[in-house]
Amino acid sequence: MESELDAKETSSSSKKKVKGTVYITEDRCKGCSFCVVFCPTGALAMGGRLNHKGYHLPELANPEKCNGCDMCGLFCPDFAIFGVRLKKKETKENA
Amino acid sequence: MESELDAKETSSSSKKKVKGTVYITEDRCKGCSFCVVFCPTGALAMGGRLNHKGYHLPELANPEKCNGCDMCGLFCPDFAIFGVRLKKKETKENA
Amino acid sequence: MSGTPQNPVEKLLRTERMPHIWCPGCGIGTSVNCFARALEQANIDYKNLHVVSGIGCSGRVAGYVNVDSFHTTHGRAIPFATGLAMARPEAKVVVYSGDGDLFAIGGNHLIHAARRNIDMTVICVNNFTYGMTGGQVTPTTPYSAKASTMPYGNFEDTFNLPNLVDACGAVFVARWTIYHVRQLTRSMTKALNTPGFSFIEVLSPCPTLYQRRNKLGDGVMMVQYFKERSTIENGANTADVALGFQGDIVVGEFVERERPTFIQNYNTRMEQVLGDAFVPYEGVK
Amino acid sequence: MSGTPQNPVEKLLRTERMPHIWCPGCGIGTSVNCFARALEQANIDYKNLHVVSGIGCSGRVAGYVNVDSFHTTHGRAIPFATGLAMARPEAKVVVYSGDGDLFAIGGNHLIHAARRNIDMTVICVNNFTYGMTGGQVTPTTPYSAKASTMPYGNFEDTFNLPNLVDACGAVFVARWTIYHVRQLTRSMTKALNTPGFSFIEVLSPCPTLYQRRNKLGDGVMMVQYFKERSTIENGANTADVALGFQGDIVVGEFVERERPTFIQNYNTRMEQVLGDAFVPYEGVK
Amino acid sequence: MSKKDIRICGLGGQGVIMGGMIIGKSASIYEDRYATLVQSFGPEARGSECSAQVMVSDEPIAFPYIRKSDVFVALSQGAYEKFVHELKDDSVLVYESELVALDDRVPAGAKRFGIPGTRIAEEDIGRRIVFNMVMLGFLASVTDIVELEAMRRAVSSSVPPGTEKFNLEAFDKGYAYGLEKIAS
Amino acid sequence: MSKKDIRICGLGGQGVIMGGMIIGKSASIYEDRYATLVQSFGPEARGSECSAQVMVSDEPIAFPYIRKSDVFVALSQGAYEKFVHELKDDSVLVYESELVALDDRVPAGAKRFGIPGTRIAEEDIGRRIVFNMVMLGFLASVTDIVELEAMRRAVSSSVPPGTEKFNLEAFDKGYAYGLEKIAS
Amino acid sequence: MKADPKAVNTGTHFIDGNEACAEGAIAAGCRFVAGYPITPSTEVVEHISRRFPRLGGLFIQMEDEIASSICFQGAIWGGLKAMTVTSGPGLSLMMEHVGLAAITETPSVFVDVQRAGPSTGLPTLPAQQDIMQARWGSHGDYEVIALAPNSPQECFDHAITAFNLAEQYRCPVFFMMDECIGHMLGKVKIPAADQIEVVARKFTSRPAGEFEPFRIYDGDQPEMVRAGMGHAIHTTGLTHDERGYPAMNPQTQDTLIRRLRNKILDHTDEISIYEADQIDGSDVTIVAYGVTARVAEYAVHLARKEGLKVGLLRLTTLWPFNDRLIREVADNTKSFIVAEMNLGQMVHEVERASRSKIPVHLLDHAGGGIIEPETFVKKIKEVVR
Amino acid sequence: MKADPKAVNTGTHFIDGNEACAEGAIAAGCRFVAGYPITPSTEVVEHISRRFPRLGGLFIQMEDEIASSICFQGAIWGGLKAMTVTSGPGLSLMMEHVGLAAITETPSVFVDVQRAGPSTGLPTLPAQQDIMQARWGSHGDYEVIALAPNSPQECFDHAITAFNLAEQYRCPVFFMMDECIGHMLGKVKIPAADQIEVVARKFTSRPAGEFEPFRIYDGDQPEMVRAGMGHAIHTTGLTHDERGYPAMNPQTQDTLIRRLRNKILDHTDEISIYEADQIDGSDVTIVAYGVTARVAEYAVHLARKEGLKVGLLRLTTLWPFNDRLIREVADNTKSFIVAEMNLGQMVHEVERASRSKIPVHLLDHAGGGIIEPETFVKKIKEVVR
Ligand SMILES: Cc1ncc(C[n+]2csc(CCOP(=O)(O)OP(=O)(O)O)c2C)c(N)n1
Ligand SMILES: Cc1ncc(C[n+]2csc(CCOP(=O)(O)OP(=O)(O)O)c2C)c(N)n1
Ligand code: SF4
Ligand code: SF4
Ligand code: SF4
Ligand code: SF4
Ligand code: SF4
Ligand code: SF4
Ligand SMILES: [Mg+2]
Ligand SMILES: [Mg+2]
Repeated sequence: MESELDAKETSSSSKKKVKGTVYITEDRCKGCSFCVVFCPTGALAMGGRLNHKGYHLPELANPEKCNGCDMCGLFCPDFAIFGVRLKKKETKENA
Repeated sequence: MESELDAKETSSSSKKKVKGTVYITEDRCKGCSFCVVFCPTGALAMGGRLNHKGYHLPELANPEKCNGCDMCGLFCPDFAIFGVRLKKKETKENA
Repeated sequence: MSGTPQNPVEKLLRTERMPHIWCPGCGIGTSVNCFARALEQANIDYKNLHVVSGIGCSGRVAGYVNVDSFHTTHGRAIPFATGLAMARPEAKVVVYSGDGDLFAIGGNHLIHAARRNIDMTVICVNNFTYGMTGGQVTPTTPYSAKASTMPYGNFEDTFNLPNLVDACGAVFVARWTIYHVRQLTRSMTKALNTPGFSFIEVLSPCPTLYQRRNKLGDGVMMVQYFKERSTIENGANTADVALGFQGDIVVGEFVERERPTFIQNYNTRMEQVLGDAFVPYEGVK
Repeated sequence: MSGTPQNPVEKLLRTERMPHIWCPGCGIGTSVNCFARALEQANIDYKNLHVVSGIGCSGRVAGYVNVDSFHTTHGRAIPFATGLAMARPEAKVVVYSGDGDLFAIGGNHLIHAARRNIDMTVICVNNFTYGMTGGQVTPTTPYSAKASTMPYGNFEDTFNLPNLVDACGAVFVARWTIYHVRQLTRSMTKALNTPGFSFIEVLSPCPTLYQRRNKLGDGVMMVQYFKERSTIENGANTADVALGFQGDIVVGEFVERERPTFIQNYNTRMEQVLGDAFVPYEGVK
Repeated sequence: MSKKDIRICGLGGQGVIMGGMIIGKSASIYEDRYATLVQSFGPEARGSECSAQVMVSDEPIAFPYIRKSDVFVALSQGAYEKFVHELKDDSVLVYESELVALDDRVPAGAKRFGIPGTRIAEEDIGRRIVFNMVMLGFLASVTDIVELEAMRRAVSSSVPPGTEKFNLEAFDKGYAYGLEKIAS
Repeated sequence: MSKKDIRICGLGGQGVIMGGMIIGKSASIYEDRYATLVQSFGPEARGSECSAQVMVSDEPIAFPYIRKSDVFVALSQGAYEKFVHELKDDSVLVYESELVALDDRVPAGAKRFGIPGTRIAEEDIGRRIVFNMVMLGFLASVTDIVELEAMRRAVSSSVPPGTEKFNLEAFDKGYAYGLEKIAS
Repeated sequence: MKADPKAVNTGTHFIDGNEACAEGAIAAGCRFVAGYPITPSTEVVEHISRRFPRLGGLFIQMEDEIASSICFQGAIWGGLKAMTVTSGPGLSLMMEHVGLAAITETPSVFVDVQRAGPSTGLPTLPAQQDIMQARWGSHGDYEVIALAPNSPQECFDHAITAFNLAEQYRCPVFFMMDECIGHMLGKVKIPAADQIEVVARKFTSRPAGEFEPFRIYDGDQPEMVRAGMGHAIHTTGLTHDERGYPAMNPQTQDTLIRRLRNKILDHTDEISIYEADQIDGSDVTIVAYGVTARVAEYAVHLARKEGLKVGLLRLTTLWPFNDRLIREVADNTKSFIVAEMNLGQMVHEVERASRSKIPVHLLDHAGGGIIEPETFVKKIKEVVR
Repeated sequence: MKADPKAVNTGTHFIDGNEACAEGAIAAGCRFVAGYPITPSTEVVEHISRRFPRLGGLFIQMEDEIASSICFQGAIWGGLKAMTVTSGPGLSLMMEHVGLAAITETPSVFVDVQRAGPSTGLPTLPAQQDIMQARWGSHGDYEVIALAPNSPQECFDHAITAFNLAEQYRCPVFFMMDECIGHMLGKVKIPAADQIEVVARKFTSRPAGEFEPFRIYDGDQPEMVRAGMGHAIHTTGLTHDERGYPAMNPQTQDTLIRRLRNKILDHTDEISIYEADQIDGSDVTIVAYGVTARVAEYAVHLARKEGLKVGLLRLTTLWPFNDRLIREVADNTKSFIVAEMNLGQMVHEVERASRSKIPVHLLDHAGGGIIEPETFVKKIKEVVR
């Protein structure tokens, strides 16, 4: 079963075409991939890079898909990632 | 409200005209009068006699009314009284 | 006198300890009468009947019944009884104690024993107060009633005992008052014959403390109140049977459900997983 | 970097203590995210927010939130929080702890705080096990699941947490899984804004112990199970929301009721009885 | 130094402790002397024997337990049986004359004052509950433990507000009965 | 008296304790000598550093804590950093060559034996989990702590029933790698 | 600081020790009590429950003693002065939280009105059997303060002392009454509020961010703080550093545990309250506390009348045990009789502290009643011979 | 009686102290365990929960330690041999039921695997800080037996001893492991069942009606009985007479409490297990127990290599404390060093019992790790000088 809210979130983003990006605190990440799996737009992917503890890090594999909904931030058990909406035309400096 | 069982007991006894009597262990009685008040036939009354602890004792004031239902025995918190049915024609020796 | 008939409760009593310490008009003894009759009706072999109490006036029951009986610590009758029931699966273990003992300090053990469906019958004498220590408030003291630690009237809400025990899965839940001696006896009989965790709440007068402080008269007056304001509603939804100060009382047998007992669950599961390697649990042999 | 936006959870964290000790894929941290967002939404002044935990992995939450926070003893977060709430009626007191802490050893305090309607929000991270001590059985471990002290699979029945808390009178009762981050956040917000005893059960993965022992995969797999088998049923009868091993899960906001809080009850009653002689209770002044 | 050791004993419900408390209050509050009170009960909540040991003195009292009593107030036969041995030749024995039957264990020199306190309370005041006040008044008249006025003030300040009048009335009845007794 | 003090240290999940246990078992059960094992962990349930102190001796061992190690098995860089100081001039250092980089803190006289154990486990056996068996086999070949046969029996009796084969396979791979190393 | 005049029941009273203890606590500023009824202590909380609604205080009867013994600590960290009250069986249940109070340095008062044990024992009858339990009953190493009053007046006076010591030393303070003292009525003079010295809680004035709740800035104790002051404090029962954060290593343990011990033991002399009477040159000195000290006083009086040279050392402070005092007394008397209503508890300390310079005799009692003065005198004669 | 061959894991093992303790309990006939998980003791019950289903035993994980500590007593009165297992915080919660076991003379084994406290302290790290708690932690007067094993082998051997002593003396027996010993693996030889002496419970053979469960018929202990034998027994935590009925008066109290004490203290010598090594003529004798005794052994070995005359007294039985032994050792050595992983607990007893004949030094440790052998040697040198 899909939960109600979840569905809503996805559709709303697709309607409005909001843009967003994520910030990652790499040393906190433990590579659980919650962010990747539960990103409603599929913007993230687990990357090949490891952090200092040897955990695989997620990366914004499809930046154009990210709507800044912060589901990744809500899901991340390690407070290592979060998403933000970008103001129109804004570009992200530190991907 | 009257409870169901209670009513039944009383009526059954009146139908069959069963006879009964009570036994009292006087030194245990604390004179609470549960037996008197909750005897369904009104056979008992608090008497004038006191036991060694100074408590008033119940007595079988209306022996003819007693049907031996043992409600007094069930109610007595001090295990000081109980009722028994008398076999037909039986008389009670130690009232 | 060999010809003299015997009070059925007599056989159950440690008669050398009579008279007991309970006050005139206290209802605890009345419940014991019902218990004695229920034992007869349920055909319980006294040798295999064990009574466990905590501390309190009601907790003194264990000291007056002439069976293997254990007066434990305040609130801990149930875990003691759990161990005893584990050692003696063929015995009937009865926990006889007060509202404070079972639901204040002992609340956790009660809900867990119910959850585990330990094979025991819990008889809770609810006199709305801590009798033994002089009439303090309990989780069952009705709103506004006075208690020695609630001199201006109780402002806490109460537990609805049947509902709480029901929520934990007890297989049999009943409530009676000591006015309902016959019904109480019948429910006790049923509980004794029901494997698993059964629970009976018995509303009982405490003339010396609860009633005196609340100007509710003597034992008889309380039982009369029980009589007048009780309605029997077998199968009532336990959520609806909460009590108020001198208000209406719903009594009856509220819950009957079937669940394997703790030991049955254990044996079934281990048998399943371990097969022949498992030595079925039988307690003391 | 002044321009970099901040994760809303950051403000709540004792960042100098990061990374935390929780395992990869453990859900406790996820619930803390929701909690941080709920605090924003409920407009809680951090100065008046106090977090109390017992002992356990979940019990470590108190150590990571940058507010007045108290890591107490195993099972006793609620009575500590009760005292704290009494001293600080204007504060919001949150108890954040695990299923074992709150419902095994701490069960009695929980049911009594609910009964008294102490003004606190209890967040129970239910990972079906004792994480901190290595994966023993808890009162929430589903039937047949393995645990270190249930090597052949659990044979005990569980508590239905929402039902138990409901039976004790909690004013707000909800259950979500950590898949339901938005809904959980919303329920937390509601709980924080509801005076009285509110309770939220959060089902959460414990990949290291519960899942490993039961071959249930990693954190993601558990959350995926939560996603697939959950149905939202706000207002569901709590008696119907019991959980089985990897079975269907009913989530939602089950109970909302109005009851005066403990302190309200106290002030009302004393005012009534003592009139002007009563000095209304305000905690620390 | 004037020191009096007083034993009051009877059944629960007779107001034994309250009686002792009023004596103690009289001395320590209204006469600014010293007093102690030690109480004991049986295990029953009700109906068990109940005893108060009161000491009144001009000086602080180290040891509050009675070895021999100067005054013994016996309110039940059981009480009498239990503590008659504490009496000395110069003790005063005060007793409820309808509840206690004396025998030859009372030392010859001891003074004895009996009063049907229960009946007086019931018949003259109409309240069994003031029995202890009757006894106190009686005690005040036949002994000199504390001043009459101190005792009356202690009664007033010890009973529930609104009941001062009939309690004092009972006290005075007992006092009067005592004066008569002494006179006779 | 022949006594060997062995430190094994690595990260949780590398099978450190199990490794130590197999050595201890080999000595105490299959050689009827003596062994002790003391373990320590960080506060985290997972991913923290994990160390085993193993002692093997012909006689009972009073004090099971290592002051200087005869053999140090370093399975992570952190482990190496933490315990390299325990090495003596005649110690043996066994290390996971792809996880640990040595430096000049290793005493000149100490023997060093590196093996890419993780890769061997993954590539040759296809199971990362047998990493510790590879290391044990390697250890067995480059040291003489316990007899080879005792160690192999301890492996068999320590792993879950049904997994003996590939565990021993891994062990033997490590052993063979060690023989090569020594030969070279 | 002085007591609050609105709360102090100034005047002369004839009350029992339990009520006097409650009044003392109120005078000391206690405004929160969490308790659970148990004979013979219940009158303390009963009295509190009558008084508090008029004083802005709150009594809560918790579900058990475990809850009580941590609930009041919650209130203390919320900023209130608070206590819990119990007797033996309840005290046993509180043991885990004595350790919590010790390690979190919570200024906490535990009132124990002692009855005879072990277990349920004799619930209505006296003993002094919880003395060692107060010192050693919780797991781990820690120190406590314990006082034993010996009259209703002292129940009032030293209840205040107990609260004051708790604030000064930030540790569990036991107020060890016994059933005799708790239930004995006596004259109690309650002074005017401005005559009552109360130690106010020393809340830090350091700003948030510059304050660590378990750091010593000056003096021997860290500064206190309460929830809601904006410091985002953290307390834990785990071994912790000066910020209060868990630091799970032997070094932190060593620093913390030794500090917790020394902050009390270094002040044994200041904490120690006792009365010494005619000890110098005595043939025997009685050591006693609580009700037994009253009996001792009487027995000593009887013995002296017979010409015996008997000294009396009454201990009000039981813990920390004053080794120095005992050693000094041992230099000035010929023997000790330690009298206690137990089978020998404090006598172990007297034996240890006196270093066997002189014989130490025990006059014990299994509980359920006082030591009779006659027994006492007999023992004195035996020892003096 | 001999152990049950079906249950004994005869052979040579390399296991930790916790597992060895579990195996010892099983060999001793324990078939019921009620426990609650707590580090570092949990492996004991984990092992039990794996083993019992094959042995007809039952492990129940109770809701807390309070429940565990009385549940197993219920099982014992039902006729089983049983134990409970915990660590410091749990032990604190069990205190009320230690007193119950003492007064009801329940043959009960409490296993405590010690970690560093107070309070939550250092849950995974060792200490020996519960020594005095085991003796004094419950209210009231009572005596206990306590053993401290110092190796996995002793965990096996003395778990059996603990059960045997419980049956012989019908009192609470504490099995005081420490985290080091509990988690240390070592060689454990488990003998054949017929080599293991097990004290069977001495059930009365007296017929119902002629048996009083707390009367001494012969020997020092009343005869045991179990529920279901038809005796209609009664037990209570109240002071009771020989029938087990409450008798609330000082006389009964005196008889009961003194008997409960003496039945143990009169047998101190039999209960006392210790090892004395090269004490006579030594300059200093180390007193140690548990893991510290292992460290001591090593330190003594180092010190002797340097030519120092050092004796070693290892106590396995901690309670009842063997005063006589200490006095005798004091006659044959010049000084004591008591080494323990606490800030000084047993040292009080050594000071007291040695009657200051010779100096008593303390080598303490706040917990969280062992005393380093180097520190030990340094201390020895300091003392010997
Ligand atoms: C640990 C502990 N705490 C408190 C007590 C004191 N105590 C004895 S009985 C009792 C209350 C009993 O109340 P309840 O169970 O309702 O029984 P009742 O006397 O009303 O029948 C209390 C608080 C105790 N004995 N032990
Ligand atoms: C009195 C006491 N008993 C036992 C423990 C050991 N203990 C610590 S945490 C814990 C269980 C925690 O389980 P839960 O509350 O579910 O938290 P989780 O770790 O699963 O988040 C236990 C039993 C303790 N610290 N104190
Ligand atoms: S903010 Fe996070 S969850 Fe949302 S779309 Fe971007 S990457 Fe996905
Ligand atoms: S959810 Fe967090 S911890 Fe997990 S992979 Fe993503 S960033 Fe890393
Ligand atoms: S047996 Fe008792 S209750 Fe029944 S009728 Fe006779 S007197 Fe009444
Ligand atoms: S019910 Fe029993 S105790 Fe009460 S008056 Fe009747 S016989 Fe006496
Ligand atoms: S105090 Fe109340 S409950 Fe106790 S015996 Fe008396 S009436 Fe019954
Ligand atoms: S053990 Fe389980 S609950 Fe604890 S941190 Fe790890 S995953 Fe989370
Ligand atoms: Mg009650
Ligand atoms: Mg959990």
